[in-house]
Amino acid sequence: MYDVARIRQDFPILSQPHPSGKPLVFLDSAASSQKPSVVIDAMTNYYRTQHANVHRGIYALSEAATHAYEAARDKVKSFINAEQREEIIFTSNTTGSINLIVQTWGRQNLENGNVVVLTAMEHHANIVPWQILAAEKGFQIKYIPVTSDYLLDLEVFERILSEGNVKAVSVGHVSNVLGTINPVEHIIERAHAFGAIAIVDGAQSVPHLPVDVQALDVDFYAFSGHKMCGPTGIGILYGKRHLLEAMPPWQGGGDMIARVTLEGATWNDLPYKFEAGTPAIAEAIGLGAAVDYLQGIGMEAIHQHEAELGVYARERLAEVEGVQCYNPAPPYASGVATFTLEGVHPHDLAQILDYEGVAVRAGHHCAMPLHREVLCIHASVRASFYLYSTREEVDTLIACLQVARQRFL
Amino acid sequence: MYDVARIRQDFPILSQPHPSGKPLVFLDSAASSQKPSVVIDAMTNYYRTQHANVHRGIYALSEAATHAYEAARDKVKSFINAEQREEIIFTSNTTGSINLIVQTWGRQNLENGNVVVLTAMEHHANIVPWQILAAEKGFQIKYIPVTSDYLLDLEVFERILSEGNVKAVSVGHVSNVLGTINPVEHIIERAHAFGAIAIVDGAQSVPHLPVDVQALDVDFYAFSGHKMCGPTGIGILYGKRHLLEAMPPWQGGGDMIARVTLEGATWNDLPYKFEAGTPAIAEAIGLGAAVDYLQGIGMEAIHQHEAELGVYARERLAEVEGVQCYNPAPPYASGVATFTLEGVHPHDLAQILDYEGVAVRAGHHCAMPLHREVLCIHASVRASFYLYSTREEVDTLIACLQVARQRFL
Amino acid sequence: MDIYQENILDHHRNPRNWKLLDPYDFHASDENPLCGDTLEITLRVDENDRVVAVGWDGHGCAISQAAASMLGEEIIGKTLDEIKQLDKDVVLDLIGIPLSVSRVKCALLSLKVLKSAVYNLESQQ
Amino acid sequence: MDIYQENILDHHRNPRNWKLLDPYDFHASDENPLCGDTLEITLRVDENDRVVAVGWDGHGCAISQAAASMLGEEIIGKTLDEIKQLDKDVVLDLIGIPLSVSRVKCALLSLKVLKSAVYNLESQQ
Ligand SMILES: Cc1ncc(COP(=O)(O)O)c(C=O)c1O
Ligand SMILES: Cc1ncc(COP(=O)(O)O)c(C=O)c1O
Repeated sequence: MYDVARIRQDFPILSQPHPSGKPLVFLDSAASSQKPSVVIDAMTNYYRTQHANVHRGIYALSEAATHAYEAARDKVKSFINAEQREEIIFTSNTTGSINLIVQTWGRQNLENGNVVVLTAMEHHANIVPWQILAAEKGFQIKYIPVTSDYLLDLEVFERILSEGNVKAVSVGHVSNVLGTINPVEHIIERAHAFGAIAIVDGAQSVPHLPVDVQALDVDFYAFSGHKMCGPTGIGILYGKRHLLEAMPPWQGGGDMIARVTLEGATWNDLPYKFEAGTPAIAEAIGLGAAVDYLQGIGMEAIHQHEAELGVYARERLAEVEGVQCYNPAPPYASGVATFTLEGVHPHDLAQILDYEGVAVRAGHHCAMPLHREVLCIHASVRASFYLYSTREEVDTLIACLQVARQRFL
Repeated sequence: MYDVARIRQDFPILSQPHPSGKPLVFLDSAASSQKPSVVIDAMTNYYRTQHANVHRGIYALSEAATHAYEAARDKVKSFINAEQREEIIFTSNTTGSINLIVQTWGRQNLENGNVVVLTAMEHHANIVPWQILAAEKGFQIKYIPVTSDYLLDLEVFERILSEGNVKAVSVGHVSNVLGTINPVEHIIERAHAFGAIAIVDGAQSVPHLPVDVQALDVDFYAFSGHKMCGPTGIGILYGKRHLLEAMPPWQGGGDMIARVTLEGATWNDLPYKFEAGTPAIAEAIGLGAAVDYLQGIGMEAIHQHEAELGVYARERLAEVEGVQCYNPAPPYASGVATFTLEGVHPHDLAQILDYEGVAVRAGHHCAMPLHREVLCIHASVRASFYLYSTREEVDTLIACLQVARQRFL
Repeated sequence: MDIYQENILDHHRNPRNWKLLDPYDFHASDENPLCGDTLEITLRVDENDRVVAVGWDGHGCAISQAAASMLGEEIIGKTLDEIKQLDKDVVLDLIGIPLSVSRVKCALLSLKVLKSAVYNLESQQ
Repeated sequence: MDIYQENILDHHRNPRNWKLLDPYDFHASDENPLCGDTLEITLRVDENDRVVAVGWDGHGCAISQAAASMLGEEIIGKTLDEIKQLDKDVVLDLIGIPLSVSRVKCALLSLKVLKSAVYNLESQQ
């Protein structure tokens, strides 16, 4: 049995009073999740008893730190079922992971005449890095459109592929606005059939669903620690070994070299080739604790819980006059409800909800093209659920929406 | 009065037992410093009571997080006396800060025929990024040599400048191996006189000395949180506003844009243009606490304390037969003693010292060119001091060295 | 404190001068790209450069729209020079309730557009 | 546990076979660039491909040098095929004391060079 009350006790912030005096109803986990005590304590404990710089320190403290840091890599490897630990690279966040791919694989492999396929529902992190390189290299970006059901238009995708010259397809596994769970397995298979590599932005999937990079046969997979109960300051890039081996390094500095002379340098082995400088040691350790914690509960159970809450929330939202939701139907839906309320601007709505202790996100959620060019709105309100979210919190949200409507109309 | 006993109580790890059962003598702060409770607690407290994603969250928690994050920027600004908060950019570490400069300013401004001046005592973080870009752009790197006194050869620097085409001079403020405090004020002034910009790697200076970027008139200044009592996972880049304004962004993604369409994007204002994605929020807050802590003690007092320990350590080392030190004389010396012991390989020495609870670093300290091409050794042992280091720790080091000598000879 | 006081909501529900002037002497429009709030302002002045009529149009949150409505009323009778002197506190005082950092930008959009208009900065948009 | 047991220090102080052979049948050299340890190995074999003499030279920490000395003694009398089968546990067993991760590389340099020699990988260096 999924015991949400017990899970909530693991998260100190959930029992903190909100400034309004009301209980905190935190419905913005898609932006960044809260942290369980085990994660906070792992980092605190590290700093209090174990901190030293990692790698090549020949003393007990440094070896303990190195061991803990590398153990976190092994945990992440198992969590997403990567084949080898060398395929797990620690970065600063999902954004950093995608920029790494674009600036190394992309800079090495893309040129004028090539096509990179993205989607119209991407987060800016999976659009802007490509646009920056495209401006320099002259390759073309094509976007898979979004249907009126909030799904990717796979027929257009097929047409784009058949038009030729596609070198990479990069898609979000789960949309951070619509909550759409995209058919990435199919997309990867089609990309490969046309000789393109497949990159998946997993920022909204790894925290919420079981992910198996080998089963997906994905080439690169990017995600963030802070959205999956882990700390800020750390991201992850999974890459297939043969691709990572062939790529030039991105950042230069300590730890990523084998040898440096005044004339030039040679590179260290994977994964270190891509980890220049002192890494986010405490953050990796916190992330490892987060992985253990999530695995203890079970990703399938978490997904189930959130999907149910999503269904319930959208049902209840439909009862509120003037609400329009922007989410697909199951099985493509996840634990996200995104909506507008007629006559009340999303920013005002978020502010009024906050007075009641309800934290939701309002704005374009770093997906301006989706809002302006697909949904034809400037902003929306998003309530996003996580393993600690409850039906009662959905009820509070709905009650507060009714109050807000009254006040504004 | 500088009360080192009281300061030591602020650092939980210093009262932890070492695996050997002996007290921990931590002499590797140049690699990464230990953390006072105030820093650890600031982050723990943040995660337990205040965490949410920053920027544009219209609810109390997100605003509190944003406020705390931005307050850290203000603290760093005052700490190094920057003129404007927009000039302080948070990165992942010193390495990230230097790569940022190279990949934005460098990529935009350097071409075949140009010269970038580095020094033979640089850390790999201030060599390899330049070499990577030089291989692509064809500009030339020239190195200021190191004299037999372990100082920069300023005559050769002047000759390099007068040979022309110098576009940038990038030097370490304090060498992480030699401890040499370089005359960066003079170097910056000369660089400017020849129309070059001046970049300083402050990884080993900001934690240990008062630094005033306006007085230095430096164009870019890079340093790391983890070496200055702050957390891992955060670095700082100071840049003069007019230079930062003229630079293209580095990483693309959320927060760094003003507007994104499917066709292209425009950039956010400083400093956000250079902070793509969810930032290292907890880490910035920890860094802010570290700045407060260091300022409470006083950077001049810290520098004095360390310099005295350095002098004492080198005096005592001179008593040990077979020891050779690689450090300059005062006033160029800082709280670092780097040496070799004849007949005992640095790695073996570090290991034996560890059995006695003494943590020192052995190796090339990410400065292979300095070791191989200047000092003509493969590795050295480095004892580095910080605000919590004591004379008794120096005495323990010396006693252990004597033991090690006996065992090996 | 709740910023949706009755006066804010009133200006939001019944915005004053919410119609662009035609003809006009001064004009500007701008957008806060991050939140999508838009604002367009037109002014008519007399022979002493004193504002005799204001008309505006826009879309956005209650704060940005109420601020535009209040500011529009406030500047009628002021000279262009006086408008150039206005600083953000004027708007914040009109709102009357402390705003959080993330909402201050909403409130100040109208002042930004107004200044663009009187400085004739139209072409920069 | 202290890895500088008497046998390690003895091999370090008095390395066995610490002289390159000339002529030799097999040869390789390598370096651990991170720590600067270097090692060069020469072998002579009989008509059955059995090692009859080992000679090596190198510089580095006590672990890497003692490991080379011990491994050199160990392989005399072994066939090339047997040497190809050796895995890292052979060296770690010779050392006899658990090594920390950062020192395992030191210990294994000699095995790496030995394998390069018998596989004739010289040209890859
Ligand atoms: C002089 C110098 N520069 C740069 C660095 C790199 O710092 P980080 O590893 O934090 O990026 C260091 C730290 O080792 C250093 O001592
Ligand atoms: C789908 C998606 N991609 C990328 C990101 C960027 O993640 P980060 O800000 O951690 O780099 C996010 C988070 O906002 C996201 O939801």
